[in-house]
Amino acid sequence: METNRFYNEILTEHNLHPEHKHDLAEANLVLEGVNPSCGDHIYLKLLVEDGRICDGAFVGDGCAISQASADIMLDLVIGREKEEALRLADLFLRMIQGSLTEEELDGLEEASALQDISHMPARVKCAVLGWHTLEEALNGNISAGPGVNLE
Amino acid sequence: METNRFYNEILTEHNLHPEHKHDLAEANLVLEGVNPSCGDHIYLKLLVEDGRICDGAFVGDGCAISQASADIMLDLVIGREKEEALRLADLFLRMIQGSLTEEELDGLEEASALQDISHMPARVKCAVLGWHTLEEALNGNISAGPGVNLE
Amino acid sequence: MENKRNNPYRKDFPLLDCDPVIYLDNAATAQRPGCVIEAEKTFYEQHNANPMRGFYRLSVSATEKYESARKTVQELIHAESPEEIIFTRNTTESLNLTAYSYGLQYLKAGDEILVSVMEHHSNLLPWQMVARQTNARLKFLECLPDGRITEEQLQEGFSDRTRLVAIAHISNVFGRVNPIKRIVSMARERGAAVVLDAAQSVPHIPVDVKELGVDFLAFSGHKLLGPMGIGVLYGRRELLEKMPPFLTGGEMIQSVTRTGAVFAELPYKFEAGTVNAAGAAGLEAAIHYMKKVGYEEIHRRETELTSQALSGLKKIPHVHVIGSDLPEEHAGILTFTIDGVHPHDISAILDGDGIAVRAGHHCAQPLMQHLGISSSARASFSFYNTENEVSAFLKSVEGIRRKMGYGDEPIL
Amino acid sequence: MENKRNNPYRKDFPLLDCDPVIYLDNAATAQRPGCVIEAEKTFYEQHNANPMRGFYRLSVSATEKYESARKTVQELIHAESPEEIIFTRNTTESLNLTAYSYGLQYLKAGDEILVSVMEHHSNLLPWQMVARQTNARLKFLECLPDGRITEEQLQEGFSDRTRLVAIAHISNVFGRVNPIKRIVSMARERGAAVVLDAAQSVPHIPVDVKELGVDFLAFSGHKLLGPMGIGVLYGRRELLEKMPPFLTGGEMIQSVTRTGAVFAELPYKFEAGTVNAAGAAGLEAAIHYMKKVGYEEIHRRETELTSQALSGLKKIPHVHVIGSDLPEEHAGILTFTIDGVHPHDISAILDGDGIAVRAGHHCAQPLMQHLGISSSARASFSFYNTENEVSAFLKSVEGIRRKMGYGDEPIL
Ligand SMILES: Cc1ncc(COP(=O)(O)O)c(C=O)c1O
Ligand SMILES: Cc1ncc(COP(=O)(O)O)c(C=O)c1O
Repeated sequence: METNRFYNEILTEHNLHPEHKHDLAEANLVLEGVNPSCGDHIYLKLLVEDGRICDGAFVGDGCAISQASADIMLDLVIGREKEEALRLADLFLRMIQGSLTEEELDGLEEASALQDISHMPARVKCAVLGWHTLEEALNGNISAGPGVNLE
Repeated sequence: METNRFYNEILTEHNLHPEHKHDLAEANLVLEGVNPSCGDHIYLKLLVEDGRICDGAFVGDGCAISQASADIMLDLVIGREKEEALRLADLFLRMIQGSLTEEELDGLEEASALQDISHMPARVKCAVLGWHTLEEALNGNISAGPGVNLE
Repeated sequence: MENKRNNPYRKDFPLLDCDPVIYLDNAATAQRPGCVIEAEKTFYEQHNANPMRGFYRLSVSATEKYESARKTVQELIHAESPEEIIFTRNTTESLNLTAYSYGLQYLKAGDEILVSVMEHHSNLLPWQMVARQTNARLKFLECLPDGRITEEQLQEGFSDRTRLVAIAHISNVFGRVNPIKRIVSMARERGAAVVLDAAQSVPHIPVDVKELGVDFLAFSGHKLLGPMGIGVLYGRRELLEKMPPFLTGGEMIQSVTRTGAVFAELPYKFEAGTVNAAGAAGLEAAIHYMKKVGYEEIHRRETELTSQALSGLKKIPHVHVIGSDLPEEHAGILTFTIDGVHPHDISAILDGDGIAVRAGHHCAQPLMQHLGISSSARASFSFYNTENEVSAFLKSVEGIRRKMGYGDEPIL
Repeated sequence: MENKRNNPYRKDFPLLDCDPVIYLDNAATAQRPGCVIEAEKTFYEQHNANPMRGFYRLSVSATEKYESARKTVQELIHAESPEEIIFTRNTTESLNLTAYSYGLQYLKAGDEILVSVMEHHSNLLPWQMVARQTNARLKFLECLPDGRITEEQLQEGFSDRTRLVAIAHISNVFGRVNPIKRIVSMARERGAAVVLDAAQSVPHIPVDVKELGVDFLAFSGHKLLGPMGIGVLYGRRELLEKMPPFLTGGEMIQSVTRTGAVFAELPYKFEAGTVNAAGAAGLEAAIHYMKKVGYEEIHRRETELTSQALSGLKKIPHVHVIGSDLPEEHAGILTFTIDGVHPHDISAILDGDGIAVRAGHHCAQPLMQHLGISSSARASFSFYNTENEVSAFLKSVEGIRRKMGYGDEPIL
């Protein structure tokens, strides 16, 4: 059954033991992301210096997919340049739409574990919550979009 | 076609040349009857003395069935005792419900020309407008029922 | 002469196909093609679940069906986005929603609401209610006895205080297309919103909300070959976004506490409770069917039938047709009176000959009063009607006065 | 063990008959038996016309179908007369109608509206609106964590100023029957009206409005094996008669002028615009079907399935069922949580095994807050479900924590 493909080990591991799910006192960029339709929400907390994501964390509440996806994302983007993180976000969102090449997929590392979500329209929003919040935070587009507020 | 059965000569004659469709200055019992759903309405005007309908007339507006039926009714009840008129009204209403014997039908004279209305539920209200108004007027039940007002 | 056999659409309509009746009350409600009935059936047999809230596949598939219908409606009327399409029960509910959520909120004492005298009660009573509650003034846009609205009448109707115009795209009595673009431009000059009752236009002519420039537009599925119980309200996003919801309850919220609620995004904010997804699927099938026939073909056939009926009626003494002399200005609607015969009797005699037409005030009593009549008869044609049916209709009309006892009619 | 073949009702439901899914979301919307789908089809193929206003036979027959459905609903809930039955779109619209036409009219500043904390948003938001607009006070009737409402809580909730009580007959989370008779008697003492949300009760238990003594009662066709897009509001005639209409427009008037209208008699006063006669015909077929099965049989089967599911769930570690310990006090509804697993994941994993259950706040967020959870999963059983389906459900639930990476679950 396809559903069980995406509750795979990578996802459950990040859900049960999220490395980055904690507060981050020194964060200088904090944004709340909400999925109104299902109630998933996270606070994404980043420490961005000289265009580089020096550290990151999140707190929040929601299904395994939303929480694990945020954790995997932070694994991937911490230590990267802002532009590089945005490129990854773009890759991820395109993966979810099902339009990535195998090669591009590799660039997403563990995040590629979520690729089967594209078959589950009801859960897509869960998987992209972290990434959308990241994009908006980095683009400084933080007053846009309903349900997204600067803390 | 059944419809054409009830647009018979008696009905069209009473519709085109209603003998009793006029004002009646000396009336002492006047009641408006209305069919809200189709807009038919009449003012029934009676001169009742010592329990006897000495004279009667109507004015109004509506389909041939409502107007002819009122005219036929007045033909029948003018000159009768109140009780006798109420008995005829009862006969007529029962005819419309299809529950009269042949014998009883005879008592209704020309009014029996309307018996086929019972097959046309949408027009029943037209046929009984005059009779209902008569019943209510004679029973003094003139404040009851919406759409029925003493002039 | 065209008959049932060479009208190629006839066979698509199960009720007509077995010919119980010559159905000429299409402006009241259309007949449904088999594919519409089938689409509802398919929804129930293959996709039936409560849309929007389920995380399981059947609910996802019900949601997809529902949203696909929304997209189809959007494309039909050329709305900017599907979020501007709100599913309601019928035109009446769409107009009430607009009156409650826009009218009561944004109109105030001294403002003027301009409604035309030919409005259907559904586009009049809600504005009477708004006027009463807000102390705005309800003003009437007059029309000529044949349904035309003149430039002078427009100038009379509009004032500096006009804040909302409620008007039918096509009146259900005249069948004539109203000068909406002119009305919109006059409304724009005054910052007034335009509410278009498109119940009679969407079934007959292409409607483009952006080209027309209206703010709200309402129509019913059941007049558009679709099922009963589903209607549409289009609203410009900018307006819908600031309007408060109308009905409240399940599905239209983002979050609820004991004391208040945050409402959902468009279009869900305006769709409270379990939606009629099967109805939407049926409406989608109806729109696809209609598009396949094509507005041009619909117009051509309806005009032909109207032309035949109009010239026939004109030849019958004592018959008076309301509205334009040109068949193409009737959207298939011919409203008429016969001297000395009450419209209810007209309808009953036609019914005796197996012909269904409407008689009464057509939910437009102020217009009847304006025209100096209390009621009228109305035959309304659809592309699935035939010349034979029109001939039978004319023949029956010819006999009516004779049947009512008038001596003046020759027996044909 | 009972399986598909020895559930005699299964074959009546086309969607279930081809087995695409184990459907356990019956409290959200039921599946429809073939006879319901057929009844709508028959309406469109044989009786389709706009009811109420036509003087021709097809319209008369459409009207008869529609009114026959009203009579069937009246008999089902034992209303005094068919005029007390108003067809709406769904429970939500029925409750909104009551809030707008009764609440806004008859409540005033200082009055108290008592709603239970377990209400569906559809029986809460309209009363929040009424409270806001009238300055009446919205007060909550509390309940125990298992859904019971104690006498103490009732005494707490009611006051001398209570003027309206809005309460579910059966909550869609607990499935327990609320003490309506006690509530009605307390309301009567204070002259307060009682609005009963019967969305979850009419499909499961006999409902008698006279015996209950409620003033208003609302339910949806689609939860009762009927079509989407049709709902019911029952109101006591005395109240309906004095209430102003809600939606206005065609069909609900007696006469209209430019400046005002005289409204039609009951029930038409509350049914504006073209009615959903096909939906009503479908609902009538659903009620006849349900009566043929019989409430007793429905209760017996649902209780058996609930009993199997409840005792199965209790054996699974980390699973917590909300509500009564007795299967017969659930109306087929089992709401549950699993430690450490988000309900959306529960639902998704069950979906992976072909099982449809609901997850989320069930349109009862204040209740979720009261229970200290943000959401939950809900399986709801109908008489057409089978023991095999419940077994598959239990098996799938048993595996959930393991699939989510917890090491504590034995593989069965
Ligand atoms: C208890 C209860 N009330 C009200 C509703 C609302 O019903 P509908 O969505 O059909 O309006 C539901 C179902 O969703 C319900 O379970
Ligand atoms: C012009 C016009 N407006 C509004 C309506 C009302 O439509 P509905 O009864 O479907 O709400 C109708 C049809 O009855 C109509 O012809």
